[in-house]
Amino acid sequence: MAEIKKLLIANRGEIALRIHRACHEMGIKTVAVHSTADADAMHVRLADEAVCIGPPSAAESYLNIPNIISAAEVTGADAIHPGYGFLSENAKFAEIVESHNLIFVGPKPEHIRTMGDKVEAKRTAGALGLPLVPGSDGAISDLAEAQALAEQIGYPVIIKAASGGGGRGMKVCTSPDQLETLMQQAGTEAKAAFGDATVYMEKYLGNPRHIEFQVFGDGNGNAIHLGERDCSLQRRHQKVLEEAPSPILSTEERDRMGAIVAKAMADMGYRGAGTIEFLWEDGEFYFIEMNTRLQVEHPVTEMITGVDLVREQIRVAEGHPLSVQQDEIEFRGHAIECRINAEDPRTFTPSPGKVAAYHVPGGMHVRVDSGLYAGYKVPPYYDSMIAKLIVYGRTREGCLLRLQRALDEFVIEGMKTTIPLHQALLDDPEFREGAYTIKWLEEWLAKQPVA
Amino acid sequence: MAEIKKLLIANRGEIALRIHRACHEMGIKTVAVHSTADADAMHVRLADEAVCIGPPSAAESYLNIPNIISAAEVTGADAIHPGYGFLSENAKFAEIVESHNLIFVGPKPEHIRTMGDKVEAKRTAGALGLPLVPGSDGAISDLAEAQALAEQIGYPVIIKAASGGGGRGMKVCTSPDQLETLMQQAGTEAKAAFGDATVYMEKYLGNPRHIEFQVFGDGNGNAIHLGERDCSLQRRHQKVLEEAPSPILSTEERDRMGAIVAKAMADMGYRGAGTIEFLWEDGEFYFIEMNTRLQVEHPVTEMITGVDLVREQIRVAEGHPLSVQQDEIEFRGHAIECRINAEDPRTFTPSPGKVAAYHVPGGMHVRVDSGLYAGYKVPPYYDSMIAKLIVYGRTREGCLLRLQRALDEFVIEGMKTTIPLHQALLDDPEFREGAYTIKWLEEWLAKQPVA
Amino acid sequence: MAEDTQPATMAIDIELVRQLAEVLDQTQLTEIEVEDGSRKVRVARKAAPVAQMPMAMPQGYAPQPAPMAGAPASPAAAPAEAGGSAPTATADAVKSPMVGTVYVAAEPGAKPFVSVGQKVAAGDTLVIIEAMKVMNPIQATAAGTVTAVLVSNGQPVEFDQPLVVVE
Amino acid sequence: MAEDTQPATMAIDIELVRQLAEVLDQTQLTEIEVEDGSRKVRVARKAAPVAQMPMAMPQGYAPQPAPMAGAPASPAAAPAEAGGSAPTATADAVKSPMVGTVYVAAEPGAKPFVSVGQKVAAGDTLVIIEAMKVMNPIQATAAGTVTAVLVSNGQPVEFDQPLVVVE
Repeated sequence: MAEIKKLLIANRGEIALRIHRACHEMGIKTVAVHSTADADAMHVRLADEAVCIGPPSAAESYLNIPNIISAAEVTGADAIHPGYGFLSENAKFAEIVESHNLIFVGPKPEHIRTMGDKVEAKRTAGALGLPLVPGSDGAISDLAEAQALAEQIGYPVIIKAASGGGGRGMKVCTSPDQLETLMQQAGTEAKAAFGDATVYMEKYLGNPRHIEFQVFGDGNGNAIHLGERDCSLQRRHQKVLEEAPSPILSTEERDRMGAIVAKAMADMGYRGAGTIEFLWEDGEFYFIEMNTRLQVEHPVTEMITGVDLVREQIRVAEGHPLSVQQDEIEFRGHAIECRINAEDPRTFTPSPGKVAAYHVPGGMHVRVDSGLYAGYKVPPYYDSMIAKLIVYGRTREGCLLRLQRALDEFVIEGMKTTIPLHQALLDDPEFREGAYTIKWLEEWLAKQPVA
Repeated sequence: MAEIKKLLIANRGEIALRIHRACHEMGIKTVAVHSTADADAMHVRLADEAVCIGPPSAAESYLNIPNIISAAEVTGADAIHPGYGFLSENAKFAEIVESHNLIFVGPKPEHIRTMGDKVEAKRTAGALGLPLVPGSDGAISDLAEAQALAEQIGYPVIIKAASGGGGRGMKVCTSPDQLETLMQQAGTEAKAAFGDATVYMEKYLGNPRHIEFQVFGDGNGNAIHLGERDCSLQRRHQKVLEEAPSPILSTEERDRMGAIVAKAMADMGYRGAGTIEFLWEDGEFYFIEMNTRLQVEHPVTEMITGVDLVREQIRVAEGHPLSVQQDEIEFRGHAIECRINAEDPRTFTPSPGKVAAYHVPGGMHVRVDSGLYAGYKVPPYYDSMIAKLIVYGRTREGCLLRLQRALDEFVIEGMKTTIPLHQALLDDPEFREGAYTIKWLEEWLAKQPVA
Repeated sequence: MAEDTQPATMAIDIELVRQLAEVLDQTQLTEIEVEDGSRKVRVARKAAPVAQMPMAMPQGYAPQPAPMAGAPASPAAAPAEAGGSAPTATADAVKSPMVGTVYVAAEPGAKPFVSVGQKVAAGDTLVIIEAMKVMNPIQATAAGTVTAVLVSNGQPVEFDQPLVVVE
Repeated sequence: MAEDTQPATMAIDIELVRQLAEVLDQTQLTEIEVEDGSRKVRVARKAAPVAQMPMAMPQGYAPQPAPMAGAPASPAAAPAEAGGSAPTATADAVKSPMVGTVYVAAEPGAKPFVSVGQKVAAGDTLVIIEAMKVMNPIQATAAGTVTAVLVSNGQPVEFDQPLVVVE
């Protein structure tokens, strides 16, 4: 069993602070590495040691593998936590870390690699028994074959260009009599757009939810799930607000799908934290992808299970078995996370700047994960997320009321933030009922009056 | 069932904010009443309505019953929550509130009155089956009688002047052969000091802990307990840091004593929140007093039970039954509260002033209850407590580590605070082991090097 | 708030104001106040971020506490008012010593106790405040002329709220 | 507030205001008030809180990040250094383009590549930085005289850390 005594945090912002906190709560010293733009960051100031690793450009700093490895070596760190984004899903980085006799707080490099490849990930997921979006395995050209397949997976189906993307060469077919025409049209469009008329067919999901399962493996064939998060509220594929549990999933469904994903991870020998993302429609789950890292929205899972996921990551990286068994995990209450971005709440124009005033909500069951402080300058070089507000309640209704009062107490001055967006969302009856899908937020935004 | 729609908060500081938050989380509007010195207080600014009720002097504002009642009338409030301190244990105030057809969020006036009278409280507690400090029921003069009693309650015993106080006329007797001499000395001293030689005898508690039980009754004969808090860390009878559960109480003892206090409250027909304070020594509990109100340290109980005590107070005041049954209450993990005062951490000289910078710790399981904000002026007229930091952990050890990192993140500039005192406490091995009594902190303070 | 014992115009040297403003602009100052006898000029400028800091509390987001109906401004709702436009009218006002409901006349429909322009003697009742069913007469502390009545009949008032200005 | 016993204009010495402003600017004061009989001048400046605010982070309580051993000061440990005492020595310094360990000589015991007072040509090796087992020579960018060597043998350095000053 390796014991981590000093851990290098290869990230920035709130997640770097989150990791720092977990380390200090475990008696582990921290090394913050940062770009010149982040010298004043809160986690840099709190860390036991800090090393500047490059200029503001992430490519030359937070993605600068040699400087990060060197920083670990000169400070005598024995482990590296990559956080999310940046190098967190870079299999080569994980390998380099391990080849320098440092502990990589994350999955085995081969699993990062497998799940990072869209085709390979889908194949692996299928082999592990995760439900995929049904469709043709590859190209489809024969009409009779297409008709039989469409019949089998059920209408509506979607015809997609094999070489395509961006909507061109895509046709949604709702009934058998349209199939021939639409296949021809899709092929023609695909040929024109991509020089390749090959098309394939998939079940069409018109209005799904995004539901993801948190999993944890010990790397030795044991794995658990920690329930799901509903992340359907998205704008341009960016999650805006997440909740756990999903307002629409029954206990039975959670247990059933949870068992499937946990078994898949056990079979795979997965190590550490992971998230398996699904689309969900009409009671069915369809695998999209797996993230082999901590997610931004992990705190909602922590709130309803009581399990500290970063601590667990570090323990597993040290070689400990999982600290909880599946039957010890109880889902209690409801949690919601609001991502607060330095953006105009209507136009979403980034609004970095200096924090003129900062006051976070307090009280029972309110958690704020943020590296902000009064006087801090939000640098313009990175992601616009500046804070996460996570609120817990015994019921979803209680959680919503608490969230409302917490948002009302939150003060960030000196820049525009998306706090008013979340306040407006909370006033919406459909949102309050949990009746939303991945398309809902953009439609809702389009309906909002321009301020 | 009465429904409270607008509640007047007859208090100030963090507890006023705590009540405001609970109200807003229940959809109840709030009325803040405040002295001229508190016009800028955070809860005043957050409340739906605010009424100035007097000058800084508490006697003319927060204790000004006519102005508080008038404020409720002119704002149309239908309930009053007294918080702690001020009018919270004033039976007459509770009666006046009720006579104005307002709901008093607190116990029945007769229970406030009974428990507010030392002699009456002890008598009632005894009648309800709570363990008292054993001793002579009244005066004792006959040596044989005294010897028999001392034998029965066990040495050491203490002889106290019936009319006395302040240590004079008090003698601790550790063995039978000293008894006669010490009784005579005590009587002589009592006569000289108070003009009355009458003495009585009690069991002597040399080095007890302060352990209190949180109770809740519905006023109709149903009552529960929510476990204990260990508040032994005191300076001049002021609690400094509280934890739940007590580091020394076993589950069996908790269940046994909890059942006794819950039954006592049920038999009494007690309504709302209450705290029964005991001294504890060598495995035995001895009743001291009952507080018929919310306590400062209530959040540690909330952290380990998940029950929102202020919400529960309001629900019971509305006439609802208790929201949880005894068998639904589970004690999970460990919680510690640090009271942060605007005081010099060594000399305890009050240090009110303007908050130059304010930054609260965030992250998992960290709660701050405070009315501070950057730019706020802490007025010199009231209690010096300016914030409560409450931290939860799955274990006491985990809680201590988290508390340490949270204290390290806490920034209050512009005045001296007791944060460094708590940091130093956390470094002490005896404290970390939970090996402390009500005398421990003052002895520990005396040993600290003068900065 | 018309006051008619004044000369036709205020004797204010606008050029002086301009000069002071210029000084303010050219220096790091945020405030200049000059006085000569009863004349006074004060020019001020909000220092950029400083003005924000004491306002660190919820402004845009949180509901401002509603001032009591009809009150000119509760201290809570307008903590930063002082120093803005001259609140001279309330400076000499008789203030409410309690929380309650104001009555400006002895009974509904009756003539008000006082009205603007009226001379009053010390001890004259200005208004009545009802608190806990008790009617409390609020009296003039000194003789003078009523220049403003700041409350209306039936209005709730808080402690220290200006009621009537007697000059 | 009407008083008509006054001269037509206020007798304010604008030069005095300017002088007071100057005093204020040159000192740590935030307010000056002078009075002479009924004349009064007050100048004020809001204390720049800006100097305090970036310090809002744990100072007394939190451990300051330890600067890398031997480094004059890491940016993290001394974010407010700039503007203090003149750090001119590092202004023209050749800075580290990477994180690693410095070697001032080609091998243990050998003569250092450069020492103070030595003339160097552009391209001359000043120090070597080892990063990930690779030895990276750090060269002078222009000819000049070495006026300071800011690192010692075996010392870890971070990105942008000043190494050698060539003037």
